[in-house]
Amino acid sequence: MSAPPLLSVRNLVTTFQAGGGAFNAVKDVSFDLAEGEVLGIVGESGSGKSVTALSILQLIPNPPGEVTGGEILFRGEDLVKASRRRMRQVRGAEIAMIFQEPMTSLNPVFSIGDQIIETIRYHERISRRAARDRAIELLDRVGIAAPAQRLGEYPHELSGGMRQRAMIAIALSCNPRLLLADEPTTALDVTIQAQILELLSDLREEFGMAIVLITHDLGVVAQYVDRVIVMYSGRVIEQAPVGELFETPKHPYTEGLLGSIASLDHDTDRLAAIPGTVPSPFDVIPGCRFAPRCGFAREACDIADPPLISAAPEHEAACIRLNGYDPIRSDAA
Amino acid sequence: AWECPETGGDLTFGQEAKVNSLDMHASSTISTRNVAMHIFESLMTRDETNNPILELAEAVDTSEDGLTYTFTLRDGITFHDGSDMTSADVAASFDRYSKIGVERGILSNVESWETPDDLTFVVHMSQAQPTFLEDLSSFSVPIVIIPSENAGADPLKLEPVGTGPFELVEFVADSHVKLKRFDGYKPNEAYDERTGFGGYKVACVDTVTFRIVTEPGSRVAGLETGELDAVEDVPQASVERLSSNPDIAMIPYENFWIHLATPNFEKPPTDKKLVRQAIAAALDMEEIMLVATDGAYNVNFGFQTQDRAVYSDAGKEYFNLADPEKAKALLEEAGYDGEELVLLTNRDYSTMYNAALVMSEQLQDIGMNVRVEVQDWPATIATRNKNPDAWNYHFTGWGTNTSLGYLAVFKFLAPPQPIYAMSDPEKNMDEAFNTAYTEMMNGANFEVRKEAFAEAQRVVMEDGLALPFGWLTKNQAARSNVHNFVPFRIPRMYNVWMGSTS
Amino acid sequence: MTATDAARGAVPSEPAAPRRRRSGLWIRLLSHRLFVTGFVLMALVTFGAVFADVLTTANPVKMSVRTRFEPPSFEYIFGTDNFGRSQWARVLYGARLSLMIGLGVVLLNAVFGTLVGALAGYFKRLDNVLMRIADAFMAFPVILLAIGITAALGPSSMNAVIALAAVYTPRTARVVRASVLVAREMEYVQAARACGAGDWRILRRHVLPNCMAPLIVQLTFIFAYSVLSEAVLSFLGLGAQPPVPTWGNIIAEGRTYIREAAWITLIPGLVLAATVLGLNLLGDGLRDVLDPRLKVQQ
Amino acid sequence: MIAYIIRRLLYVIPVLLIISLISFSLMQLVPGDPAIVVAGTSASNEEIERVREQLGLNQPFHVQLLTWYANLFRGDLGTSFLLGRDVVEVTLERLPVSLSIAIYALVLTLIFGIMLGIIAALRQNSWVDQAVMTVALIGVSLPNFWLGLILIVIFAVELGWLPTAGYVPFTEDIVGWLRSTTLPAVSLAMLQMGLLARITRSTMLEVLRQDYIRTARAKGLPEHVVVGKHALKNVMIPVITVIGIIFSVLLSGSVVIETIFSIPGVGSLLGSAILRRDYPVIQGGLLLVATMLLLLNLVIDVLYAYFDSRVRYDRD
Amino acid sequence: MTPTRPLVEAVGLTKHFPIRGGPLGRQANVVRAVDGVDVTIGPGETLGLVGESGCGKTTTGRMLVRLIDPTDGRITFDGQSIEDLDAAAMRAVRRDMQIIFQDPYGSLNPRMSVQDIIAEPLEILNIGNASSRREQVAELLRVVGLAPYHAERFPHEFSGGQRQRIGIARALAVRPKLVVCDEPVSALDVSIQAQVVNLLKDLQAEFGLTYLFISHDLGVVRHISDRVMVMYLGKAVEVAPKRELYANPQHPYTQALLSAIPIPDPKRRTSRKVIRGDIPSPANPPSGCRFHTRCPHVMDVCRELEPQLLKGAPDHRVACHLVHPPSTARAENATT
Ligand SMILES: Nc1ncnc2c1ncn2[C@@H]1O[C@H](COP(=O)(O)OP(=O)(O)OP(=O)(O)O)[C@@H](O)[C@H]1O
Ligand SMILES: Nc1ncnc2c1ncn2[C@@H]1O[C@H](COP(=O)(O)OP(=O)(O)OP(=O)(O)O)[C@@H](O)[C@H]1O
Ligand SMILES: [Mg+2]
Ligand SMILES: [Mg+2]
Repeated sequence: MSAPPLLSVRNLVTTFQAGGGAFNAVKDVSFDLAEGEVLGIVGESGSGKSVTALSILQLIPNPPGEVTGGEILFRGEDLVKASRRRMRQVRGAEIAMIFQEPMTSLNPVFSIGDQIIETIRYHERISRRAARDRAIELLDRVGIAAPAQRLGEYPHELSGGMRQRAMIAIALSCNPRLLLADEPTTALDVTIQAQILELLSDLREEFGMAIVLITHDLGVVAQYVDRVIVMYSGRVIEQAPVGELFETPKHPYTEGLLGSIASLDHDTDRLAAIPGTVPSPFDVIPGCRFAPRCGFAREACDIADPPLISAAPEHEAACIRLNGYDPIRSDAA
Repeated sequence: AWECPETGGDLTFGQEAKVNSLDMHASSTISTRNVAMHIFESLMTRDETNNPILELAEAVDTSEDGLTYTFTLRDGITFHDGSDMTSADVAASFDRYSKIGVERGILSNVESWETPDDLTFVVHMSQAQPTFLEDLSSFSVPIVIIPSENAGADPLKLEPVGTGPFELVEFVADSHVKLKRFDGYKPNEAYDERTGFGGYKVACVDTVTFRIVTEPGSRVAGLETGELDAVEDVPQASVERLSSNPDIAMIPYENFWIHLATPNFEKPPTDKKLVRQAIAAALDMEEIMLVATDGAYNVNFGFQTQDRAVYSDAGKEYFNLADPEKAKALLEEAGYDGEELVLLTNRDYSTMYNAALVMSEQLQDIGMNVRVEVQDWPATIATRNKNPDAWNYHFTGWGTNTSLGYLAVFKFLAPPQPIYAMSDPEKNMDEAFNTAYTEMMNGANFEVRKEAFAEAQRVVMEDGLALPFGWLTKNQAARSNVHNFVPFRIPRMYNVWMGSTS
Repeated sequence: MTATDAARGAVPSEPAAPRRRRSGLWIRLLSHRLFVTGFVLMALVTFGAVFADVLTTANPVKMSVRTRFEPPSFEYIFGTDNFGRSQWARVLYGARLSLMIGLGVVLLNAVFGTLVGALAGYFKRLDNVLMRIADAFMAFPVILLAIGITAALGPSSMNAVIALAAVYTPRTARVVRASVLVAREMEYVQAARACGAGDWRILRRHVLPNCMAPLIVQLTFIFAYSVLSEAVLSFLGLGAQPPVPTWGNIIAEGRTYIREAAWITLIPGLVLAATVLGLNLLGDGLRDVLDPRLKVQQ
Repeated sequence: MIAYIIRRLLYVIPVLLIISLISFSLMQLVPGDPAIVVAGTSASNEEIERVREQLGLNQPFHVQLLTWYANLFRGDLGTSFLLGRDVVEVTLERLPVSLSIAIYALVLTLIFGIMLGIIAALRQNSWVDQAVMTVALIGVSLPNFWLGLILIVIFAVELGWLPTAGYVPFTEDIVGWLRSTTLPAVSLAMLQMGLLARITRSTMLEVLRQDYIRTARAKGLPEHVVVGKHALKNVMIPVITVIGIIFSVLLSGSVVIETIFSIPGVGSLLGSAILRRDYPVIQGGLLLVATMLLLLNLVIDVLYAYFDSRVRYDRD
Repeated sequence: MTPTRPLVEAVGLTKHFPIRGGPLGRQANVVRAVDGVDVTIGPGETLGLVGESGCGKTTTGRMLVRLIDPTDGRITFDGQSIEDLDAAAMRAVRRDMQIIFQDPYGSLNPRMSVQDIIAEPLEILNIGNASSRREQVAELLRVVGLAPYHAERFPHEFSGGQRQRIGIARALAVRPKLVVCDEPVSALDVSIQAQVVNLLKDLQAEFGLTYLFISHDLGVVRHISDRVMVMYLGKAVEVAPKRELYANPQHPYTQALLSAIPIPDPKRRTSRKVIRGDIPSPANPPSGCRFHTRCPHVMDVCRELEPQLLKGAPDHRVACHLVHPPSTARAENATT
């Protein structure tokens, strides 16, 4: 890519203090994001997806958490080093975020109008009237009917889909360049999920912002994302353009994930399940953290955690198989 | 006549007990009397040495046969509401008292009264009552004179309108009672000076506030900080400190009451005379009184003080023996077998409470099985009167009935007092005491009656009809700019003045 | 094992050392600093109460005119009172009674609070009636009702226990009811019901055990409040009857001498405060460990 | 909302009935006899009997109860045996005193409790937090009657800053009122202050963990807005609900505190009524206080429902 | 389908939950959670039940095993009518019907050991003695892919997937014929979901189980079911064998549902037909066809007349006026 990336995360490490010890919820995570690009982050629960997103906005609750290493370059500026004041300017205005639970992410005691208007008014010195008009416009844009009335309503008076729309309206209120969407549809029904994802997709085209879309639904990834990062136990284990990832996954975990999906349009007798469970962040695993569950694991896997290795242009994976160590493919097993 | 050296000022008095009502006819509590006796007056009252004197009456004439008393009222007396006092008011007051008055027993021999004219009030007796005037002048619950319009009031609901030197400004129950000088007051010109509740009374201060401060510590502290100008019931423990304070004058009132316990004649083991005697023999009164009062006491013997004419030391040989050996011997003789002895006391009067605890201790030392039962004062009275199975000794104090008459002290032991009326009123009657008591009340002359008093006292002591511990000193105190605050049975605020300097 | 067994997977290869649930709880409790502080305080007070007769040879009710108002010293650790009694002995024996009364209230609360709470929470029919009665009891200010009941029954330590139990039981019942309402709706209850488990079994096996944590926390605080309230009742003369010492009546008796012999009032007050503090700390610790989501209860 | 209020009101009725039943029957168990108190200690048995008849104390239980209810509906709670005055009148006369002190204590509790709780929560685990929480814990553990005695000695007697006892109505003299009520209010408030500080702190910490706080931060709001607006309002809602309880406890404490400070409030009225077997005052006073608190809680519930849009009106 | 007698047959299942309201807390309205649904499952068959949140899937499942008493409708289990059985009689039937829950955390009592949890149904139904139960639990653990030593542990020591296996073992303990699986994998990660789904399939084969499989994941439902029933707002809108349903959805709602699911294949990015609007509240369901507020093909008749679930293709029933125009519907109805 010729243009400098909008966001460039370099070797991010985020550490939590918990249960008397420290662990890295996110370790050595690096990725780039171009203007207008949609990046998907997939991975199992606890793999560090949310922590990555929150680290970008410097919203890791401290204590117990802290970004302990790496850089987060947003338009060339390292957000890790940015002052609190600067971060407040960035948040909401340049990078916005929406969350999984629309019910709990909106403050129950303020009307949604309040919550949109305050964002606008904090970032832009405009009158309350103007902010209100903008809020109505935004609600209309995210597909809320009768926006002027809805402005005065409280979150509990809205359905789940409406709430998520309101959250999106808040996120869009200052025209951010980057939207971090942390599982924005997991709590919603399929039909509503489709509405929201379509809306995001439309808005991206309209506003030209980049999106980081966190999900564990590979279907969503396949449909809405340009490039994918697969995380496992705090690490990026594979990243590739979406087509390539689904076509030729390089990491056994990614393969396993793809195999786990029950298809909608053809019958399978058995799903290719990955055995075992995700390790707890406290488990000490000397080598590759996926090795205990991996059907291809070799002794070498237990010695060192493999780094990301380039498999193709823009496609890298953290598996020693890529070093030609043991070119066994899943179909050969 | 007497004149106020200085007039004006607002005096605040820290009073121990709560005032529930100012109805002087219907309330017998000391706290009511403390306040109400500034507002009301009666036909007769007592002087400084407790002799009957005339108050609202100018003269009283007793007929030969003792069946007719004719009172001549003082002229020109007005009530706080401005109306004149006439014999009609007196008759109305007597009417009310005879219906609801606490001590209306003193009128039991009265047949009728009449008001021949405005200033004459005549009482007709059905039977001679030698102590009638003494009774009438009692300030225990006196027949105070109220305007006839108020005489229909229900008990405790009397309008506080009287003829006294102070009139009511404000009464906030449990907080304070505020009085101010009654400008229409007419002092009794027959006297030059205040004496007892009567005499020449003048209100020197503008207002008097009786502030209820039940915590003894707070009363003392209030006096020290000057919030209070005078207080009653200073704990002995604080006396020493207060005495060294030049701004404060301690005013001890000695022999305020006699501290004692009365036995239950029905419940074992106190149904046995020998046991009662054993108990009397065991007790060390010095110790009891010291702990009970922290030192505010006199262990003098007798149901009257030495300065009184009826004083006698008959029965002294049974008092304050502190002889455990003798006590044990008596117990043995009585066949005492570990029956529980219940001391019924209360916390409202800490001296009674303390005395019971010490007594229990001393009795345990002679091997008795003692339990202290603490209730509040009204409940102890109820228990004493209603529940003969629940107690053996009831702790109380007798004001030695200065107000009713010196001899009357033994009224508490005589029928129809409830302690005798429990299961069988007659059963526990002590013959010897009864004979002496009858003689004492009806004896032809003072000498006879005095003799009878001594005999009664001896019987009480010998038979253990009551268990006196000693005499209590009530500590009052005042800031030193309060003058002429002389202790009496209750605090008097007339003829008291506040100096601008101390 | 068949071929499918391998695919069933998820069989950890070796059994880890069987962990005991209880020991884990104790480890967590003992690493809770405030809990340990509370534990130590309570251990001291309890020790004093249990071994009162060992710790002092003095008789707490024995008077001695010669030793009135001795200030604290080697001979009289906590001084003596106006009766010349050893305050050290009185405070120790007072601890015995205070803790016993607190314990009595806690036991009654545990039994009746659980009973009423469980019935109300589990059987919707009873809920309304029981909770309205509880509301009525709770509408009265605590001390006023307790005074009313002790005054009605007559002052004694036994009646203080009954009065305080009556005052606090509705509060405990509410706590139990709240957790029963939650536990009742859990899916494991549905699972048991799906097997035909009766109400009694569900209550005993599934609902009540899962209400224990809030109940234990609540009871610890009830213990603290009972000790405090008992002191108030004794202070007013409605608790244990003298000469039996309780902290409340020691303070009440000593207050006349607060300026001349402050130790009489001061020391039992401090011991009382330390006990309540200890219980509060225990309650906090238990709550943090057993049931972190519980809020501070009244 | 209206339906909700009406329903809450209707709930109150059975509770009131039970309250009145409790207040009435409680005092029927009392040993001792008010007639004796009224008749005076030296009265004879016949006199006591006469008084008893006068007061209706010789009637069987159910007759007394029914009479009491009948009078209750006429707003007549009877006449105090000892004060000779209407119970409603004396209670209402005393109520402002107790209420003024309880409100003063409540204000102290709210201001300091909430402030300390918030400070501690914002400085979680720092020395400030530990200091505040230690003070709060100690406050929670101090017996109020003991504290009252100690405060009198320190502030009234030794330092002489404040009066030892008594009460000045605030209608007469605000400064005097403040001086006379500060020590009682502090003695009363200490425990509740500690409690509230703890509640506020834990609620605040809880709220700060909520997703919507993260949202507020993600919107770029400055910390003072996040805490002062978004968190605070959510913290205040549960705090409002405990006001009723706090108030009840404060009133409850007034029995002892008013006795110690010689304050003519409801607490000392009821306290001495119980000690003197003044049945009508005990029954009426308890009933009035409980009813008042019940209604207060009702108002708080309604306010709560009003403030907290999350409350579902259709649920109990 | 096969002419054999169905294992369970429910007709006109209805559940109305009262909503209390008004000042007196009287019943103000009802939530029509399930409103006249027929369910038939043959022995050894798996019926998939899909639909959006709140459409009544759980309620239907629970009514089938009488965890909830239906407001109306008849349930025949294994030839026996069970809707009126009392608790004692029901207990005998309970052996044959079990349920697996969605929440792997809430469905296991945290205070009971795995041994006690799995043995509980045996204990309640008085099967075996303590030692035989111990053996059975060990065997069950093995069957669900856990080890016998796990019996001594407590639920909190297990991961979500493992807990779900424990829940399955408990359901299997009494060797039931019918198992209602209420979203057994929804709370699990994809990789774990596959494990559990495979396990359920294996167990079905091994023990000849009959499943009612509730899910909102149409992929999983397709994978495990023989037939699928789609519910919308308390009504069944379409029932068909799975191939038929996925290949040829007839009801606009089924179509929308299928179209809304993102296909996990980046090469097949389609611009999808997204239906608009929110799901109405089951307390005030729309008149006529309940889907008419969101239906892209809505006709006037849809607003007034409620469509019946009628047979189209063999075994394919649809409740839609488009498929069965009202005029013909009556006639067809007569013939079915
Ligand atoms: N506030 C926190 N305190 C302690 N640990 C935390 C905290 N937040 C996250 N973690 C830990 O960091 C790890 C990564 O969590 P993260 O929330 O990023 O997972 P995720 O991939 O978003 O999972 P999910 O799909 O469940 O949202 C987890 O092990 C989690 O327990
Ligand atoms: N106990 C109950 N009381 C009142 N309403 C209930 C109750 N249980 C369920 N409902 C309502 O009935 C409707 C159907 O609920 P049900 O749980 O069966 O839906 P579901 O299809 O299982 O949804 P989900 O996918 O969210 O699990 C919902 O609107 C729900 O709110
Ligand atoms: Mg996440
Ligand atoms: Mg469900």
